Parts: sequence; structure tokens; C-alpha cells
Amino acid sequence: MDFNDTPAEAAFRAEARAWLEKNAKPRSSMTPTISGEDLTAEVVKQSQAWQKKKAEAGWACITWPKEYGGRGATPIQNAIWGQEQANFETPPDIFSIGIGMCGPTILTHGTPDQKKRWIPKLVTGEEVWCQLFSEPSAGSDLAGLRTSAVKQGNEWVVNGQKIWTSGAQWCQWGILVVRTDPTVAKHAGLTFFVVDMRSPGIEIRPITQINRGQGFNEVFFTDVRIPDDQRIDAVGNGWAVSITTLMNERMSIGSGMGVGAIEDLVGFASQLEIEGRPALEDRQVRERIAEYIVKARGLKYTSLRTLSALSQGKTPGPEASMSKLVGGILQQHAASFAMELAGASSALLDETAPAAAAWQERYLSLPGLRIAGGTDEILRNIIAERVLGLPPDARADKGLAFKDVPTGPPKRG
Amino acid sequence: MDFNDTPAEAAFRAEARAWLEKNAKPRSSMTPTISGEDLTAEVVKQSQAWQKKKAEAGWACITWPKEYGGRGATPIQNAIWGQEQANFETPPDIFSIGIGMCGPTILTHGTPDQKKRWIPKLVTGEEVWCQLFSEPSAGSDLAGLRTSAVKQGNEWVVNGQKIWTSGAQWCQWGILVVRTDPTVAKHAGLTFFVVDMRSPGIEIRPITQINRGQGFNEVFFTDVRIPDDQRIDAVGNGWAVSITTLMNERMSIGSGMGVGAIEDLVGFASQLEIEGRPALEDRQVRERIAEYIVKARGLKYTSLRTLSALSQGKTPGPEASMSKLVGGILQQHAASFAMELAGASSALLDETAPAAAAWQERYLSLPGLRIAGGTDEILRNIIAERVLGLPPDARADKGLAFKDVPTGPPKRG
Amino acid sequence: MNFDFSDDQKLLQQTARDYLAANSPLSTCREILEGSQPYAASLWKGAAEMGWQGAVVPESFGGAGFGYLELAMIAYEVGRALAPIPFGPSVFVATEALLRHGSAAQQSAWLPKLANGSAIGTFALAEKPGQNAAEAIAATVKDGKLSGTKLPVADGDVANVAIVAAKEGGKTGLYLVDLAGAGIERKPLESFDPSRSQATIRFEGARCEPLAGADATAIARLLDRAAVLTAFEQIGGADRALEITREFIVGRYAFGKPIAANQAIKHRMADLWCEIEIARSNAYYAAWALANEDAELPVAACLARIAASEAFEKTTIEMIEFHGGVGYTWEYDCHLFYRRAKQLAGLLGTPKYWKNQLIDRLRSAKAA
Amino acid sequence: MNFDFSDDQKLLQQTARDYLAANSPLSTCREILEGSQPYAASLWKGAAEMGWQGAVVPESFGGAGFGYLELAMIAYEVGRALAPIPFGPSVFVATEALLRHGSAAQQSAWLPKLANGSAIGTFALAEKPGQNAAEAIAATVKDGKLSGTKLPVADGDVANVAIVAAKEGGKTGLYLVDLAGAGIERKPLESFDPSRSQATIRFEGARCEPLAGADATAIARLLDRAAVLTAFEQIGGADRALEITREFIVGRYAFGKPIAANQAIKHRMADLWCEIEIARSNAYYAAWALANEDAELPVAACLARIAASEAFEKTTIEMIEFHGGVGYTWEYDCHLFYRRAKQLAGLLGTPKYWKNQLIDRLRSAKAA
Repeated sequence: MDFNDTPAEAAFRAEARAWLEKNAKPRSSMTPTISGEDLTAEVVKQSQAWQKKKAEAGWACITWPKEYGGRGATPIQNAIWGQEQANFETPPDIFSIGIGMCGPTILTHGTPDQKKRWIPKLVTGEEVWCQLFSEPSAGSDLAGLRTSAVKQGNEWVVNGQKIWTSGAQWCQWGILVVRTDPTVAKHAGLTFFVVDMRSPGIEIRPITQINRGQGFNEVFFTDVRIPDDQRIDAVGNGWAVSITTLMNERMSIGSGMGVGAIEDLVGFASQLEIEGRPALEDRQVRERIAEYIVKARGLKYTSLRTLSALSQGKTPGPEASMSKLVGGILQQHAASFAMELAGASSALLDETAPAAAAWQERYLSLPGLRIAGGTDEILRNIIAERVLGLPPDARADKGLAFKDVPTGPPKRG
Repeated sequence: MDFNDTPAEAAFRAEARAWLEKNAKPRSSMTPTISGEDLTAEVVKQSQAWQKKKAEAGWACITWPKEYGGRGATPIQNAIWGQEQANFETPPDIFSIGIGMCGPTILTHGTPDQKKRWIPKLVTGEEVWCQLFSEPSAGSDLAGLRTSAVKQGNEWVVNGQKIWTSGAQWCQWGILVVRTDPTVAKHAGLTFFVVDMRSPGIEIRPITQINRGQGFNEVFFTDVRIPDDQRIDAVGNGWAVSITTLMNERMSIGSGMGVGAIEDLVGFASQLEIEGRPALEDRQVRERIAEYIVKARGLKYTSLRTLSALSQGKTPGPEASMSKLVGGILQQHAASFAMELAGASSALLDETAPAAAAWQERYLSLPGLRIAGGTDEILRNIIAERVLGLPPDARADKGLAFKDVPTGPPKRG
Repeated sequence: MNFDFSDDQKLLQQTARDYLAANSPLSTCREILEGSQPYAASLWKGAAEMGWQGAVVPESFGGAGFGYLELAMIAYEVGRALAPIPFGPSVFVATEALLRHGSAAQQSAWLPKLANGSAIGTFALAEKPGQNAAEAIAATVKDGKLSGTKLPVADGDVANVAIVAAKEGGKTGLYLVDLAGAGIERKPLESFDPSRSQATIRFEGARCEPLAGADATAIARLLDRAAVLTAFEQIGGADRALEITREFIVGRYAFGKPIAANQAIKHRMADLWCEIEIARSNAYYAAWALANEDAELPVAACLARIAASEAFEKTTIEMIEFHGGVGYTWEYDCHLFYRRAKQLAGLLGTPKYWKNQLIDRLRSAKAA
Repeated sequence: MNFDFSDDQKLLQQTARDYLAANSPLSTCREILEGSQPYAASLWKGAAEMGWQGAVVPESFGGAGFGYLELAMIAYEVGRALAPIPFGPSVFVATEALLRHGSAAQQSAWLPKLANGSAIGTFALAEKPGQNAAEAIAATVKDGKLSGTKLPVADGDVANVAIVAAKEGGKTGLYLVDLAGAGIERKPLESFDPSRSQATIRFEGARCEPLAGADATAIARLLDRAAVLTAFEQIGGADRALEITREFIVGRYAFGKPIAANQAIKHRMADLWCEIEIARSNAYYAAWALANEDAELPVAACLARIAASEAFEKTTIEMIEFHGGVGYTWEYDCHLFYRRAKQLAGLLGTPKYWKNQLIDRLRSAKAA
């Protein structure tokens, strides 16, 4: 057990830091945001430029194969890069979905031609990607999706609606899972595609979140045509491909939970008073913050354990689900508690109480993080079933053809 | 809204108090116990004597009809009696099951002959009753019970095993639910009986609890014969009769949760020190105790609301489930917290730390209270389904004949 | 012994509910939340016509002369509707302060206007982020002139009259300030719950009048009374949030069945119901103590306030989670409840204050 | 960077597990719990033969000369087995105190016996119910004689040597006491977890020797070290409790399916798993700090201790609940875990102490 870098790791870290020092400014502070914050064309351009710069120097997509523009490096090296990059000001990351979810899916399930066609431009940031999975009536029950694709000649014609698509406006490509056969059981009738987001028949409408952000969109498909060579894996195999994406999504959201901010509560509480005494002298405040920090540190060290497992060649387990589950609830509770400490000022979202306002912003963001990429309830099911080997829930849709699955309350009269 | 007694209530209270003052000693302290503590023949005799004395003066079974030995009084009067009696030393109550559960069931479902036969001697304490419902493989899923009764002439022959029967050794009668038809759905094949506990073929074995108490028993039935006139309600109607018993059981356990003891934490904490300062100056201690008291008082006032509803002729709702659910968890947490306050002495179950030891006894009793009469999980289902009208769980045994319901893991190989 | 509201009180409640259903659907709250108006002026006027602002104001001052139990029922309905009006600060605090501590002249000057809704009152205690102690107040009064800054003041941007906590000669007291006077600068602040407005008020030698007998203890008692009524407002909000959530999860299907059929959701709904019932029972007890001027009020107010604040917040957190993605959209109403729960918990001292007070008060009750 | 135990360490762990599976099934814990023996003497002897008591004692004193990571693995397995032996007090505290603060003579006198199991050590800090401050100790030393009463002392009935906290000239220190000496009266106390014994020890002018440099700070550091190792013991117990529970709920059928198929149970099992993983990760970090004498140890010890205490207790509470009725019987093993969780949480300062310390230590780490 060793927390410190090996000599090789230290050398890699030094190399990374040197490059970053030459190409970016040190970061002053950091606040977690829900993925898909408002973007402007200007921000997108900056983000692409930064990605291109990294790609040219070999710092983009560190673990991906060199032949597609990656560095072919190890997960530990990737983690070291992440730690170092976090110390610098970088433009908002618009590639988290492309690099975190779309790329790994295509690298796992795509043909060599598909990889050559899409991965390099993803690495250089030239093309931005989005994900088209959820539907208004298929959230937790993703496999219950209804958007359909029907084959016509060498093309597929897509109709339906997707939702919760981050950054759809800025994207060249999207990964899309649709129903190609409603007469078989729900998981069996799905197929996975890459769709050109500028195709005719695609309409994008932004969704406003409760924190007033507009990172997400609804995407409507009306007779959108997709060439068959943009199909990933076999017809009817879309569920298996989607699982690859989802596993990567949870790892990506879970690791970005920003639980480091929890320790800021110590500083926050030392600025406030409770009935005339420093808040941090209040034993309840101390104990509560200690409880939060124990969890936050536990998640941090868990991610290091995961990294060690990865570097030993083990497959990442359900730790990502735990990180998102525990981290989401933890941060929401911590934000609520910080607001309580702010007293009457918890009612302000205002520069008069900037530290408190940061926690309030979190309190408004966290409910979204607890839902995106799998609700708490889905994550608990995953842990219960995949880690603890507990039996699956009784399923009302088991063995039914998709078209026969109940979708709403029985009609009256 | 009036917390105070009406003149009539005040008069009733004065009458009750006067009788109690003449017939019992004032109580010094009170500790909650799990129903079915160890009893000796001596204690049983004392308890019967006290019951007889009350019955002769009209203070036993206050709400039951006069014709069967009750007082025909109102629920409010019953509550007033309970409040007053709680101020006096009385022998351990061995009639809580008979009066709390068996009596109401017979009064609701029995024939006039059955009521005349059993109720008066129950009121006077001459005959003690027990309940024979749960089985080793039928706890939460009570309707999955397997003890069978087969009709032979004018008698039923019972074989099987019951468990968790409090005080079986001391009882004359038991209420018993058994399977009379395994070929129909599980709820439909049950029938309800009264059984003479001295019948040949009944064997009683005590169970030791984790707190070393031996209040509960296993009861084995081998060709036990029950005359058909001891059947309550129709053949196959046992489930409906059992529900009456269970509703009364939860009310009885819920109302006996002893959450009043929670406020003792204030006194307990003022006797202890934390790092050289009185524990009650510690804000975390204060806030935690305050949270417990809020819940305990909330339960207390809820029972008063229930009483008001009863006195307006409304049926008791699921408040009893709430009282048992919230009260059980609350007391277990409070006991755990009290032990933490005791520091290293929490490891002692000893007279050197008597106040701490009382909380430790509770910590050992409470897990049983959270299970007896319906686990937390069953109670939450009841509240979700009956109060909030949420849909039932998906049922694996739905529509199956009882004999076809799975009862264990699939056999391998 | 009868631990329930009377039929007359329930009738009044039903009338309030009907009125708000017609005049303050959730879209009214949303209009204020999204728009530039600080509160729903026509609703405020309508409420006054129903007699709500003057519920416990004597008829001689133009009030309705109801009792506190009636006002509790109205508070509950205001809470259910998330009514975007300055009700609590004006009715539960400012009006109460005048009723308890106002001179005849002060009462004649302001109670009729507060009762008929032509004036809005507020209460200005806090001065900075944190949990301010009454003893630590920096605002001062000298020669009838008030100086200092209050932050935040609920409805401070629209109130006509403020009850301000300040020190004079080192002693804390309450002062009546006509906000139309000179030496007063107000600035609206961005609110966490924009359906309810917040402001900062800077007093620079503003004219003020002391309220008689309003010392630190009297302030605590005033907070107690307001806390009981606010608890009803909070429970109203929690009930409504739970009902909306219930309806959603029963109608929303996933995996071929309503999501409400999942124990993960059912059981947490049951827990929320228990939380709210615990809060309701504590609030009933506190309302009884308030209406009867019972010595139990200081303890009962703590119980009611703590339980109601926590029940409302927990319900709104689960409300969003159980709605899933749509619960996190601006378009759905979940966030209106999520915001209001926090706004109401921050008024009048957070649960931390009340928990600490509860232990103090229980000890002194036992010692007495 | 490698945040895992080595293959050698895991092999040692497996050996320990195999040994305990053969020599300390849960029935061994139950025998001590139900019987009159204070601990499992043959198991204690066997453990010594495996080198466990002397894991970190240098070979020159007859120890195995392993490192702290190895001892952590052994502690974990001792915890999994609920081994009814005086392991923690003797190995994590008394032996450590001698290693850190013993003179050459003291070490030669006691370390070989502690390492080979022929002597049992213990630690006597607490004097009365409550959370005792090191500063508030009443036991005193004068002219090499110790007087005062310690309550409770884990294994105080069977220990041969005690490390006792006492004051001399107003300063707190640690003293080595041979419990076979004069002026010592011991009385076994009824234990909440009778598989581990407790006693009170009264010293009346008992001979004692100071441990060098063992001031209040040194005592805190000693507790830190013991806390890390105890965290592994607690996590071992939690893991085992979860495994047993898992097996039970998968095999137990109700409503025609395993009770483990109910979300109400599944989801809480998932939450327990998360709690334990959080504890495990914190314990790994603390073990690294312990093994490397890292400056992070004081913080890491708090993290490990808090998380492990809470994870073990929560797991055992749910263990009984998920077992239903049988979980509440003496016959089933749930209560062995339920008791041990509380016993271990009460040793070495309860979570309250550690939470408070964590904040102090984080602040001073940041200030440094």
C-alpha cells in the first residue's frame, strides 16, 4: 500500500504539470456544476481550442489507443493527469459526454472503420458529441423507450422524441438508441446508432432546469434518415451497447461529484456566528461537518482503491454507482446544512452572502445530479443486484412483447 | 380544540383516581418492557387477582358491553382510566393479548353463544388467553402459514407449529388461525379457531430472546382436536378475522411503546460529563435529544388526536402502525445515543451505571418491538397502501393455489 | 378533551381552500416567481376582504375578531397554496407585535391598515449571515432615531411598517418604524425563493417609536407565536407537496407498473407521511397552547416549529427525486415547494435555534 | 500509487481467516458469551502461536516483526470471527504503549510475554460513566504508588499488566502496573457483550512505573493508533454481519419470493454496503498513515474510527430487523454482532470524541 507516486508516476506527473504550467493559468477556486450548464458559442470555441491543444501535445484521451489519437496510457496516469489539470483554469468541458461516454462505447462496440471515422475528430475536439437515450416516458426504465427506427433500403427512418440531451445545439454527432422491433421483449428490440445532429427532421428545444440552467434539451425526430453504416453493433443488440455507455456515464458523473467542496464547510462555519459565538465552536456543527467529511473522504479514497484495481487490470466495479449515490445525497444534505447555518440569509441568492450563495446554488443543482445518469433508486438496485447478488425486482413487464407492456393507469369506464 | 377534561370527563377521572387510591399504591418509576416478559406462577396469580378486583368494581375492559362484564364506556373514558392507572403500581399485565386482541376479535366475529362463553371470564381474569398466528415460515407473510386443520366429524384435527406465542404456559385459551384448504389461493384457505391450550397434543417450548427474556414460545400441535363450535366465523374466512386481531395488536403495541421515557434523556444527560463539561451543555447532545423529544411528543399528541377521532365515532386509522413504526426506531436510536453518552461504560450492563444500564436494556429490547406485531417494512406497506392509496407490491404468489407458492430457493442440479 | 378543530373552524378552512383554489393556483406563485412583481397584489387584497390579515385583530380595529385556531387554519391554507403574499411577516409578526406591545395610538394608527391589507408589516431582526442572537444586535436607537442595517428583511421592499429589533442604552427592544419616513434606504435582494421577496434596509437616523415592554424575552415570545402559525403554513406546504407527488407516482409507469408500486418509493412515502403527521400533531398542540395562552406555549412552539420545518424540507427533497427528470425542470412545480420550504425554515430562527431553546425550556419547566 | 494490500498481506489474511474458521467459529464466541470463562484461552494461545499478539513486536523481543498493515489484516479477521479474546486492549494498546514509551527494562520485562500470549495487557483510562477527558482523571500517583478506581477496564479481570492513566503532580501520564502486585482489587462487571469481559480495578497504593514521555498528547496518539486497528476489527465484524444477513434474506421466502427481492430490503442492504465501503476506504488510508508514520495519522484515525463504528452498528441493527423474529432469538447469532458493535464503539472514545477531534485536527493541519 503506497499513497505516493512511484518514480515513473512522479516523472509523468512532472511532465504533465510542466505542460500545464506552460499552457494554462493556475486555478483559484472550484465549484461543482451539474453537467450541461449554459454554453455560448464563444465558450464552445474556447473549449474546442483547449481540446485541440491537448490533443496535439498528447494529453487528450490519455487511455485511448494511439492509433485513434489517444496516448495509450494507464488509468493511473489518466488519474494523475486529472489531478494536475484540476489545479488549472480550463474552459468548461463540453467533451465529457463525447469522451466519457460516446468514445468508449464506439471503441468497445464499433467496427474499425467506425472508430477511424469518429474517434480521432472526437479526440481533437473538432466534433462534439451528445447522447440521445432518455425519453419522456422512459427514464429509469430506459429500455422502455418508444422512439422507432424502420429500415428503408440502406437507411433507417427515425421518429420519436428524446429528452435530457446535454448540449445538443453544439453537437455534430449523437449516439442514439431506438426501438427497431416492438413485437419482442423490450430489451431485445433495441438498436444503437450514431446520428448526424444536423440531419433534416431533427428539432432541438432547450429545457430550463430549476437552477435556471439550460444545459438539457428535448430532441424531436421526424422522418430522420440514418445510413445503415452508422449502426453500432447488430440490429437488436442496442441494449448491450447502451449498458457500456451507462456504465461509463455513472463513472463520469460519480467522479465529478465535487465532494472535495465538503471540506470547505469548515471554513464556511468559521466565518459565521451562532448566537454570538463562532459556529465552529458549536459541537453540533462540528459533529455534523465531521460526519460529512468522513463520507467525502471515504469516497475519495474509494476512487483511489478503484484506480488501484484498474491498474491491476480489474474491471471497474459498481464503485461509480456508490460514488454518485452517496456523493449526491451527501452534498444535498451538506448544502442544506450550510443554508441552515446561514440563518435568515439562507433565503438570499445574493452577493451579500457569497459563501452562503455558493451552497444555495449547490442545493439547487444537487437534485439534478441525484437523477441524471440513474436515480438513487436505480443505483441502489444496481448495487444490490450486481454487488450483493440479491435477486431482481419482480417485473410486471417480464416476458411481455414491448407493445403489450402497460404504460399508464387502466382506463376507466 | 380542548386539552382539558369536560366536567363529565373530570368527574370520571376523579372517580377512577379515587378507586385507584383506595386499591393500589402510587407508582415511583416506569420502564417499558417488551410484551411477554418472564412470568412466574406467583405473578400470574397477582395479575389475575388485580384483574378480578377491577372487574368487580367495573374498571376492567371499560369499553366492552356491560352484558359481557364491561363498563360500556367511551374510548375517551378508557384513555382517562389508562392515564390514571399508569400512576399506580400494578402487577405485570398478563391480559394485554386477551383483552387487547382476543376479546375484540371474538366480540366482532363470534356468535352470541361464543361471546357469552368466553368474554366474561376474560374480563374477570379467570381465564388467560394467547395468540397462535405466526409460524417459522410465516412471519411477515402470515397468510403463508402451513399449520393445517382437517375436519373429522364434528371436530377439526390440527397439526403443525406456531411460534412467538407469548405466555402460552399460563393460558387457558388461544386464538388460532390454520389452513383448512391448500388448494385455493393462500388468503382463501384459512379458518379461525379458539383452542383449549390444555388439549392433548399441544407441546409448549419457551424461546430465549436476545435480552434473555423467555416471554415467547413455540407451540407444537400433534393431532390436536378442536370442536367445531370453537370455530370463529365461517370456514375459509380466517384471514378477515385475523385482520381484526392484527389491527388491535398494532394498536396495543403501538400505544405501549413507552416513548415517554425519551424525555428522561434530559435528566440522564445532565448526570454525565463530556470531556469535563456537563453533557447537556453540548449542543449536539441538546439538539439530538430535542429531535427525539419532538418525535416522542408528536406520537403522544397523535394518540390524543386518534382518541378524539374515536370519540367522534370514527374508525381508528393506521395511526397505530405509525406509532409502532416511528416509536420503535426512535427508541432504538435514543437508546444507542444514550449508550454513546455513557462512553466506555456503555459496555456495562451493570449496577455501577444504573441509568445507563436501563438504556442498554432498552437497546436489547427494541429490536424485538420493531419486529413483533409487524416489522417496520410491513407497517410502511400498510401506511403506503391504506393511507396513501399506493398500489400493492407485485406479488409472486398472486393467483396461485397455496400449495404451488414457492417457499424456498430453486433446487439445484 | 377534544384534540381536533371544530366544525366551524373546518368550514372556515374549506372556504379558505376554495378561495385559494380559485384565486391562487400554483400558477399564481409561478407568476410572482418569474415576473417582476414582488407579490400578488390582487390576492393580497382578496385575502384582506376575506378577513385573513385581520383574523385576530379586534373588530374595533376593523379586524375579523377570529381566534388563533382560525388563523392557524388560514395559515395552513396559505401554505398549501404557496400563496405569494407577505402574509407571515405582516400577520404573524408585525400585527402580533402591535397587538401585544403597541400603545393605543400605535394600534389605532396601524392595526386598521394592517387588517384591511392597505398596509404591509414586516419584522427586521437579522443583520448578517449566521444565527443572530438578540443580544448581538448592532442597530441602535438614540433620541428616537434608529440607525443600522437589517439583512435580510422578508418583504422589506414592499412593507409599509417595520417592527425593528435594536438596542437603546445597551438594552434590546422593538421599535415601530414607518417605512415611508426619512433616513431609510431599501434594496431588494435576490431571493432563493423569488415568489417571496427579500430586501436589506439601511436606517440612518430614521424616526422610530418603542413598543412597550418589548424586551428580549418578549421578542422570544413573539417568535414563539409566529412559529406556531408558520408551522401550519409549512405543514400546508408539505401536505400539498406529498399529494402532488402521490398523484405523479401513481400515474407514472416504468417497468410496466406505476412507479408507486416500488417499495423504494412506497416506504419513503410512508416515512414522509409519518413525518408530516408528527408535525401536525405537534402543531395542533401548539395551536391549543397559543389559543389558550397556556404556559406550555414556549415548549409547544419549539416542538411545532422543529417538526414542521423538517417535514416540509424532507418532503420537497423527495418530491423532486420521485418525479425524476421532470422534477428538476423549471416547468414542473416541484421547485416552488423546494424553495418555499427553505425560505420558511430560514425565517424566525432555523431549527438549530429552536432545538436549543427546547432543551432550555424543558429544563426550566421541570425546575419550575 | 497503489492503494491496496499486497499479495503477501492478503495471503497472511487468508491464513488468519482459515485459522479462525477452524478454531473460532461463532460457536466459540457463544461459548464465552454463555459460559463462565472470561475468554477463549486456547484460541488466545493459538493466536500467539500464529504470531498475532506479537505481530509488530520486534523479533528481538520474540515478536513476529510484521508491519502494521499485517496487523490490520489480522485485526480485520479477529473482528470477522468475533473472536472472544482480549486482543485489542492487549495488542493495540498495552503492547503499543510499551513499544512507544517503555524503557528497555520495561520492554524486556513485558514485551516477550505479551508477544507470546503468556501475559495479557490492558489499558485503564475511564473512571466513571460519561466521556472522560484525559485532563479530568482522578487517579493519582505519588512516590511510585498509584491510587484510584478505573471503571470500566476491558479485560481488567484477566489482564496481567495494565497501562493506567493517572496524574502525578497535576500532570497526566501513563503508568505501567503489574496487576499481580499488592494494593489492587479487581471486580468483574456484567458486560453488555459478555463475550468480552469488563472489570473495575481499584488501586490503593499499587506499585507503578511511569512510561517515558507518555503525556496527554502521547495518550491521544496512542488512542489514534489503536483506533485504526480497531476500525479494521469493526469492519471485519460488519462485513461478516452483512454476509450472514445476505445469505439469510436470499434463502428466506415470503409472499412466494425471497425476502431479498423486496426493494425495502435490497436498497437498505445497498446502503449498508456503501457505509462499509466508505469505512473500508477510510481505514485503508489510516492504515497507510499508521504504517508510514505519516503526519496524516491523527486525521486519518478519526476518519477510520468514526466510519467503522457507525457502519458496524448500523449493519447489526439491520441484521436483526432483516432476520425478523428469529433475529431476536438468543439462538441466532445476530445478537453476538449487535453486542460486539456497541462494545467496540465504546472502547477508546465514542464517535462523539473522534468527530470533535477531527475538526480540531483538520483546523490545525490547515493552519500548519
